[in-house]
Amino acid sequence: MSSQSNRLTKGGHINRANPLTFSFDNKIYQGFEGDTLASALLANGVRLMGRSFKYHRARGVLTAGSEEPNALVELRQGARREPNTRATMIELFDGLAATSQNRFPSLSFDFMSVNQLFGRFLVAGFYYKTFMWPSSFWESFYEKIIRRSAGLGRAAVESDPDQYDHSHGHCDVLVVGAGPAGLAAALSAGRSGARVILVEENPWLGGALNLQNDRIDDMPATQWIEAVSKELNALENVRVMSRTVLFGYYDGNVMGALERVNDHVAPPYSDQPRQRLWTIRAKEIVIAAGAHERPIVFDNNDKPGVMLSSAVRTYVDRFGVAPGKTVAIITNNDDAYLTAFQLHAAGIEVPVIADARVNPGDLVEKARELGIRVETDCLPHEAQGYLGVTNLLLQRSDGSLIEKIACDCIAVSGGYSPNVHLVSQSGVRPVWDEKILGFIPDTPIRAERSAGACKGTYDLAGCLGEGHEAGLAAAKAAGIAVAKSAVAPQAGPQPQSSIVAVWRSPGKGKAFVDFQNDVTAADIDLAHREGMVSIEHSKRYTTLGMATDQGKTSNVNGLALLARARGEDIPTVGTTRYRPPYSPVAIGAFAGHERGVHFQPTRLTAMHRAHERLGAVFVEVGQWLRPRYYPINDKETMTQAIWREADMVRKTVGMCDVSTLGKIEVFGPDAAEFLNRLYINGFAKLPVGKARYGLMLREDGHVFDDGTTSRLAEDHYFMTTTTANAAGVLSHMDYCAQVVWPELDVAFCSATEQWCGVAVAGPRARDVLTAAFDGAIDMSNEVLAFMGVKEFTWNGATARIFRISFSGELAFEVNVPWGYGEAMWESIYAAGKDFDLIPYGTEALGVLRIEKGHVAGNELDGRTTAQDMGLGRMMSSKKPYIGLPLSQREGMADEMRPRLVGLKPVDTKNRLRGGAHLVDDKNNATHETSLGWVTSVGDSPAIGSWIGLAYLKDGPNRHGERIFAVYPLKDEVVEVEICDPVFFDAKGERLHG
Amino acid sequence: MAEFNIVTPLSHLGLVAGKGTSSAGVLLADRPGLAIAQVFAKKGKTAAVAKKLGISAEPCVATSHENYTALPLSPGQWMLFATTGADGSFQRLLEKQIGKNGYVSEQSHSRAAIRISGAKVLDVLSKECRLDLHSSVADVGFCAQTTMSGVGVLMHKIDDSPTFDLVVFAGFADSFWHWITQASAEYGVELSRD
Amino acid sequence: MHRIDCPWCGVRDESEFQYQGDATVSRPKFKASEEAFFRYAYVRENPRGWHTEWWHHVGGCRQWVKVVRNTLTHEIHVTGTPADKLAHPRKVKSP
Amino acid sequence: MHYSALSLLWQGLKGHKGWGRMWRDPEPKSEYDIIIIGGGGHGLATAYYLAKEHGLKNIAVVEKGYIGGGNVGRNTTIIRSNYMLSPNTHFYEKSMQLWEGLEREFNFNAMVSQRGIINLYHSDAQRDAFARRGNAMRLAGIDAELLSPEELKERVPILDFDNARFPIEGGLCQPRGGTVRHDAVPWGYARGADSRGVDIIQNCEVTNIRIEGGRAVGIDTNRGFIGARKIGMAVAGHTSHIAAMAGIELPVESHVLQAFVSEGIKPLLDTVVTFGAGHFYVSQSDKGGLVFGGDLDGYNSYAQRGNLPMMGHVMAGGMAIMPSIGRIRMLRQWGGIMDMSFDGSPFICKTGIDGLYLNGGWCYGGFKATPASGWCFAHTIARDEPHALNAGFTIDRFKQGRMIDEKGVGPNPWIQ
Ligand SMILES: Cc1cc2nc3c(=O)[nH]c(=O)nc-3n(C[C@H](O)[C@H](O)[C@H](O)COP(=O)(O)OP(=O)(O)OC[C@H]3O[C@@H](n4cnc5c(N)ncnc54)[C@H](O)[C@@H]3O)c2cc1C
Ligand SMILES: NC(=O)c1ccc[n+]([C@@H]2O[C@H](COP(=O)([O-])OP(=O)(O)OC[C@H]3O[C@@H](n4cnc5c(N)ncnc54)[C@H](O)[C@@H]3O)[C@@H](O)[C@H]2O)c1
Ligand SMILES: Cc1cc2nc3c(=O)[nH]c(=O)nc-3n(C[C@H](O)[C@H](O)[C@H](O)COP(=O)(O)O)c2cc1C
Ligand SMILES: [Zn+2]
Repeated sequence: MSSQSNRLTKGGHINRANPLTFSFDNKIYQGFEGDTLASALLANGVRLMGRSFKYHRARGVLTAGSEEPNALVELRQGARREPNTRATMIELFDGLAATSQNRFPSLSFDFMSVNQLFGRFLVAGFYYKTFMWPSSFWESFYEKIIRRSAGLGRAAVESDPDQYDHSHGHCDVLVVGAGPAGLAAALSAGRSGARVILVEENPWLGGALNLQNDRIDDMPATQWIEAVSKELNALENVRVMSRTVLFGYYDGNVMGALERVNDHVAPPYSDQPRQRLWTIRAKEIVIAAGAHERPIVFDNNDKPGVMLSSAVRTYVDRFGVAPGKTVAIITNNDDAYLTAFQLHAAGIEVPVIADARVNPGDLVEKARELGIRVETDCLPHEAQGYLGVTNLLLQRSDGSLIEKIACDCIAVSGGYSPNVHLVSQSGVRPVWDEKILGFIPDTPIRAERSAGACKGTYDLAGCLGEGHEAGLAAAKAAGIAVAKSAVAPQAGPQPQSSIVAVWRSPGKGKAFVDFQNDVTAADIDLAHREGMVSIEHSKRYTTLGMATDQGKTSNVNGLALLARARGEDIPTVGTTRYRPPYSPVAIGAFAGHERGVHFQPTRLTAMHRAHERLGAVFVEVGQWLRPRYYPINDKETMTQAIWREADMVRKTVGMCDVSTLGKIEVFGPDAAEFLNRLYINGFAKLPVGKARYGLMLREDGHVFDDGTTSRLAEDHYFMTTTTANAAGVLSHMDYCAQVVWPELDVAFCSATEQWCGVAVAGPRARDVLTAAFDGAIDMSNEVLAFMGVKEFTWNGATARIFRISFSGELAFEVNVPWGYGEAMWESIYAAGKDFDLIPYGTEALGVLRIEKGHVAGNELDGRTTAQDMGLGRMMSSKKPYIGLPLSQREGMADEMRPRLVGLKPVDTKNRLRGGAHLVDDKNNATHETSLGWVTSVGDSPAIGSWIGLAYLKDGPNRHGERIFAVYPLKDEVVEVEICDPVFFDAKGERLHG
Repeated sequence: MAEFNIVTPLSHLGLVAGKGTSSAGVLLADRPGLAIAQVFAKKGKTAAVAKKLGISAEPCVATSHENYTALPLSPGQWMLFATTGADGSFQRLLEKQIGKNGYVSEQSHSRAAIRISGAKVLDVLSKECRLDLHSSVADVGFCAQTTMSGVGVLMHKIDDSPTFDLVVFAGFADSFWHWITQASAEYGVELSRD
Repeated sequence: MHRIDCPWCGVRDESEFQYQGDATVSRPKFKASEEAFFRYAYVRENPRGWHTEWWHHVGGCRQWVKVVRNTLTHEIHVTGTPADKLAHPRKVKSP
Repeated sequence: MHYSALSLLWQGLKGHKGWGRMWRDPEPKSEYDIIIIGGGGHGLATAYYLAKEHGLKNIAVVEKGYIGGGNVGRNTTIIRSNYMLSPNTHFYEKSMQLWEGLEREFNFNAMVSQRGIINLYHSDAQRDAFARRGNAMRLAGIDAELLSPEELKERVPILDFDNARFPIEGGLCQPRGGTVRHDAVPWGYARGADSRGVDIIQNCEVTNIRIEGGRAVGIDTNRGFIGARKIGMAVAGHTSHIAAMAGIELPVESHVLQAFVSEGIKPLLDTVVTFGAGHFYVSQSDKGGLVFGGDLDGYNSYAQRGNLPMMGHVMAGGMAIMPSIGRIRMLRQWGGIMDMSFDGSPFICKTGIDGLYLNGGWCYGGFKATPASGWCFAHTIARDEPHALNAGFTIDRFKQGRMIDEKGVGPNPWIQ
């Protein structure tokens, strides 16, 4: 175990009493509670943490936050392996294991770093110009290589074992970021009584304030942070969420947030989710997201050891880590001076502050007083070193070299870019502020306001004041009565920092703009030369800003370089589009608990448990589970079971759960008229106590749905729909009743789950039911003729019996209230023992209905008309109805459209397949000669062969002819005879039995 | 005939009655056997029906009587709940009460009712409920139809502790129960039957 | 994410609703010509800007809600019942 | 400049100083023989084929923003020709064949990657519906295969066969389907068109189409009037808006379709998988990002951006069949505007106005059509009559009741 060689002896918000053991690339290290992986590695003197995307250059950590482009690792192992995890955001826990990525065989020796040698060829857009010779080599060879060397970490291949959750938030004021501006905003809004949610990405509050030695309200900054967080936590109307990032600003003033509930501890997290995805609806939003420091573009500026100045300060201050023994500083603004002072205070050597400004101001004196050397009008030329910085070369702005400084860390500040990411997502345009050399948000277009550094305000007093005002304004806008007397937290004034533009420090080497994607200054020039003049073209051609950090530290430098190439100013060039997420979000978090079998809810019928007891094999029908078939033992195959079930229905009797059919109760004096307008056939004259099969069209004339509807009373109908269209039909009825014919007095509601149903079909159906219901109802032809409906009482429950048949047998459907379903099933099943009753599933149901030529889902594919189905005669000529006018269009009324027929194989040993096409000449089977297709097939016991339904051009006029069913996917051709779609008992004698 | 057995959507879970004294953050109770009926007013008869039944026709405001609770569903439509009468007698009673002013659809068997209470109620509900259930917005008596975990839910705030009744379609009861017990697990959950 | 003010239920998330298209077309009387029905089914407004449209509150009260919404900004100006006549906030420029 | 191994080597050694512009940035002339409105894939391809196949000169493409900034630059890059209904079947196969020769044709590597596309099915009924389509393809000479669960497991090991809400029964695969680098398509066509003299005019928004005596005579733009003898509209999501400038009503609505890309990861998925029942599809880009797509947002919109609910739906769809992707992070979401026609099929046709031609109604599937669309549209404009391949893509098919509705949902784009 190596010692923490770069750990400072004191300082930092770490718990030295709690050492933690972790590993990186299988090497064991120690850190402390409160560390991040990045800080702990630095503490152990590890600078090399990753390899870049294209050139596989050695990279160390650049930042101390979520904007990190370089230090990406694979965190955890096995099914929990998480690629591309920013070491700066990984809170250390005991036993943490991380692995470097995008390198082979090891981080310090990476074969792919030969890419650097070819670097001169691998410039922006190189792949568009190459890999074309010979052309067949692209997929077989080049692409494989590109893909393998691209990508970053490796994803897990096993199912993610962790849980994720969702949550929904509501507030008056949502505050983004808990820096000084955000804290002040939360405080003023919270004190005024508004419901506030304060969200902070980091585990701690305070933002950049943690790095400042200023005093607020006469307290040291860190003490003030503590006091404020205590007060906020005590306010009942305020919710403080740390370790939570707001990743997207959406319509309706809704923000998406990701809470890292358990990412900072070792798994598993019993019963708790790993992460929680929040949808927060805010009346008003205060954005106080701070600013990101950006690097300076100079030769080899990507060497491990080159870090942002604020990051260096963070490592020293928050983590008690020396990022280097000797830290040279380069800057174009005041920020790096604070870093120098901090380093100095921690006893770390600062050989030089190289300041690009000619006249930096007062801080120079202060630095020199401390004995720190300051060079003005001084720029970096090159960072040197192999796997990490060893030297820094300095130059004047004219390109003349000054000297070589030995150092193992370079702290860089190229100024700050206000974090306008979220606000830009809302549609606000970022506008250039020449004073700070950064983009700030234009006027809000949503219920939102920015405060603090994200708006370009960099002095502490300003941030506090703006935050305070924004909190009050937001609360007020949310309708809260705000006290006028509230005062903002006070801080002393700070000097205005000046800044000078250094977009590219002169040099001829590789100078990186976008670190992760290896976009150099030269790439941007090249893209421009090739015509990529628009910033969006430049981005796409060079991939600037397209890496996992989305260019947080690189975009402004990049577009400034493009502006230089175009000879135009930065605002003319503009920014690329900001898009969610602000920082990448795990896919699992979006899915939440909707995974695996819980992807969608499952709907069960009242008799589900009875089916389970009978060993049913279930099938998904929409959200329902229905019995597909009931194998009698382990040996019976599905095919055998289906055949047996269908056979038994015809021979004796079968029972089937038909509860999933949509059921709608329709009431009202105008119910009859209403149904008349919905169905193509008449329902107004349907006698009470009778059922009728009905067909509905869509407005465009195609068939929508079918089902039997019964009249229970003058003003009360009971409608059924197909399982698939139950919801659609109800919505359609809502539309018709509320929008189209509001004058009709009609009311309806779903009764699908109030009633469950069993179909009992077969020659012994009546016998079984008589026994099952103990004679509670007379089912004789005289009392209950075909299409009759009766109500009766069974064990105290209202039951309804319908003399309808889908199978063509003597059949009844009995509906009872849900709670009686299982009992009814059991009663019928028990009564059936004496009559050889079998339960049958959807498959046998399918065979039986095909034998009778009844259309179902397969025939109702949204492109068919009533005529196509052979149901044209049902279209009433006595009344208008939905779909009639447009069904008369020439192409829909065309007699030559494929229409419903039956098919039988000429050789009865052959099977038929759904999806086969029909042709006259098997030797001339083409797309053009296809005359139709097979919709449904079944192995029919009654017919003794496979049978099928099909749509065939001019089919009804071709009964008796022989054609071919071709299925090229399996190279099958079957000769078939065209027949009437009703294969069995064409006269319907059994039905009336 | 085998012993006659009326099931309710969650009866297969074998939950037992009675609240325990555990420190669970969430208490979930199946409320089987309620009488439920959907009442419709004929055109222009909303006020008449409301008056006959003594219930509010205002959106989102439940009316609780000694014998039944009425939750308005949409203009001229309510769902009514009673502890007895699931055999259809509640529906018939209501039919009689409103006379020619409207219609009543028997729905006693169509739904499962789940009562949720305990200190962490809002934490659990906010996982899937998109509505703002803060007491400043949703007072006692608040009721709404919404969607949770992909399932349509009719919810009703019973008391200030707070306690909510969640009513879902019978076919979805299993799925919904699975979700809500899972969602409650992290807070400690106690399951029972009313 | 749209937040739609259902006249019955109050403000609800988009996910509870099913969008149902242009609300400025209304179904012709049964006696109307095939052409009228053709226009009803196939000719709709597709403006860049304010659009009057149907959102069916299937996940709530099941009412059809008329919504005036901007197709460029997704701002919702006003909502109402089918009987309400809703105006756009400004005159839309004809394209 | 021609791209070759030699030019690449030479430029590499010279520091890439000699690469010239891929397309010029000309000022618009006062008049062109043909103006194509819309610098997307279809518009640029049309100009390219007009010049190349029909030998026409004096052509301009006008683009309101930057070329390729529309749907061609924001789509999920899937190409396939697995259509069931004529004339789609032959048209998309023509496109596939053009893709297959594209690199040689315009000396630009568009990274056409025939990685295969697999449509999963979960029931026998779905299988039969796919079989109908697959058989229709095979009858048209197009490749299609039905994959068994075993074959699927082999091809896509991260699919979950054990714990899925809708168990996977198999898939319909088109091996020649795949992906193409989206940005390379407009750039390649632009480079090819430019080198044949086509003026590509960016930042030029068409505000009006001038019609005189029943003839289109030119366009008004933010850069002034530009005369033309023939005008082709190829503006995808803005089709009905542009057509309205000429007084043409179209059965088209504009809807947003979103796409999502994950952080780059090492190769995980080497084919395109679509999970229709979960409204989800995915492929992996050459850069390593998983590129995801789903359904339309489902309401008329011109807001070119994504939203939260759809991101949730699509990711849940992904987790439903590939539960190992849970820890991969979503990097970016965006949207594009679809010109949803009322049967899901396109228009490439003449309009009632002389000299004005329509290309549109591409819905969410027009990227794969780009080469054939340009090719057919060029033919239609140059010859003033459609090619047999696009003869069915007319506007009046709706009046005639001869819709080409692959999905069968009728004129309701939001449920397509
Ligand atoms: C998220 C998403 C995923 C998709 N996935 C796929 C897929 O996987 N496979 C597939 O085949 N298809 C896919 N598509 C569809 C496909 O991208 C489009 O159908 C196709 O690109 C449209 O043709 P285009 O390239 O010409 O359109 P565009 O690129 O949109 O070109 C139209 C151009 O017209 C310009 N324009 C508009 N108005 C004017 C005006 N007034 N003046 C001047 N110029 C104007 C626009 O700026 C635009 O550049 C997807 C689309 C999206 C958005
Ligand atoms: N010296 C300089 O030149 C300089 C420049 C800029 C800022 N500053 C200092 O920085 C401070 C700025 O204060 P402030 O409050 O505006 O910003 P801040 O940087 O202190 O705080 C912003 C906070 O927002 C959080 N955040 C950002 N995006 C987020 C998101 N999407 N979700 C959740 N959290 C998010 C960050 O983690 C951070 O904690 C002041 O103290 C100022 O003096 C100094
Ligand atoms: C196939 C494909 C892959 C993409 N990969 C990335 C990516 O790796 N990183 C990234 O930032 N954006 C990626 N994008 C998204 C683009 O950055 C951009 O969002 C998209 O082209 C839409 O443009 P807009 O966001 O500027 O409107 C990709 C886009 C497509 C179409
Ligand atoms: Zn509502």
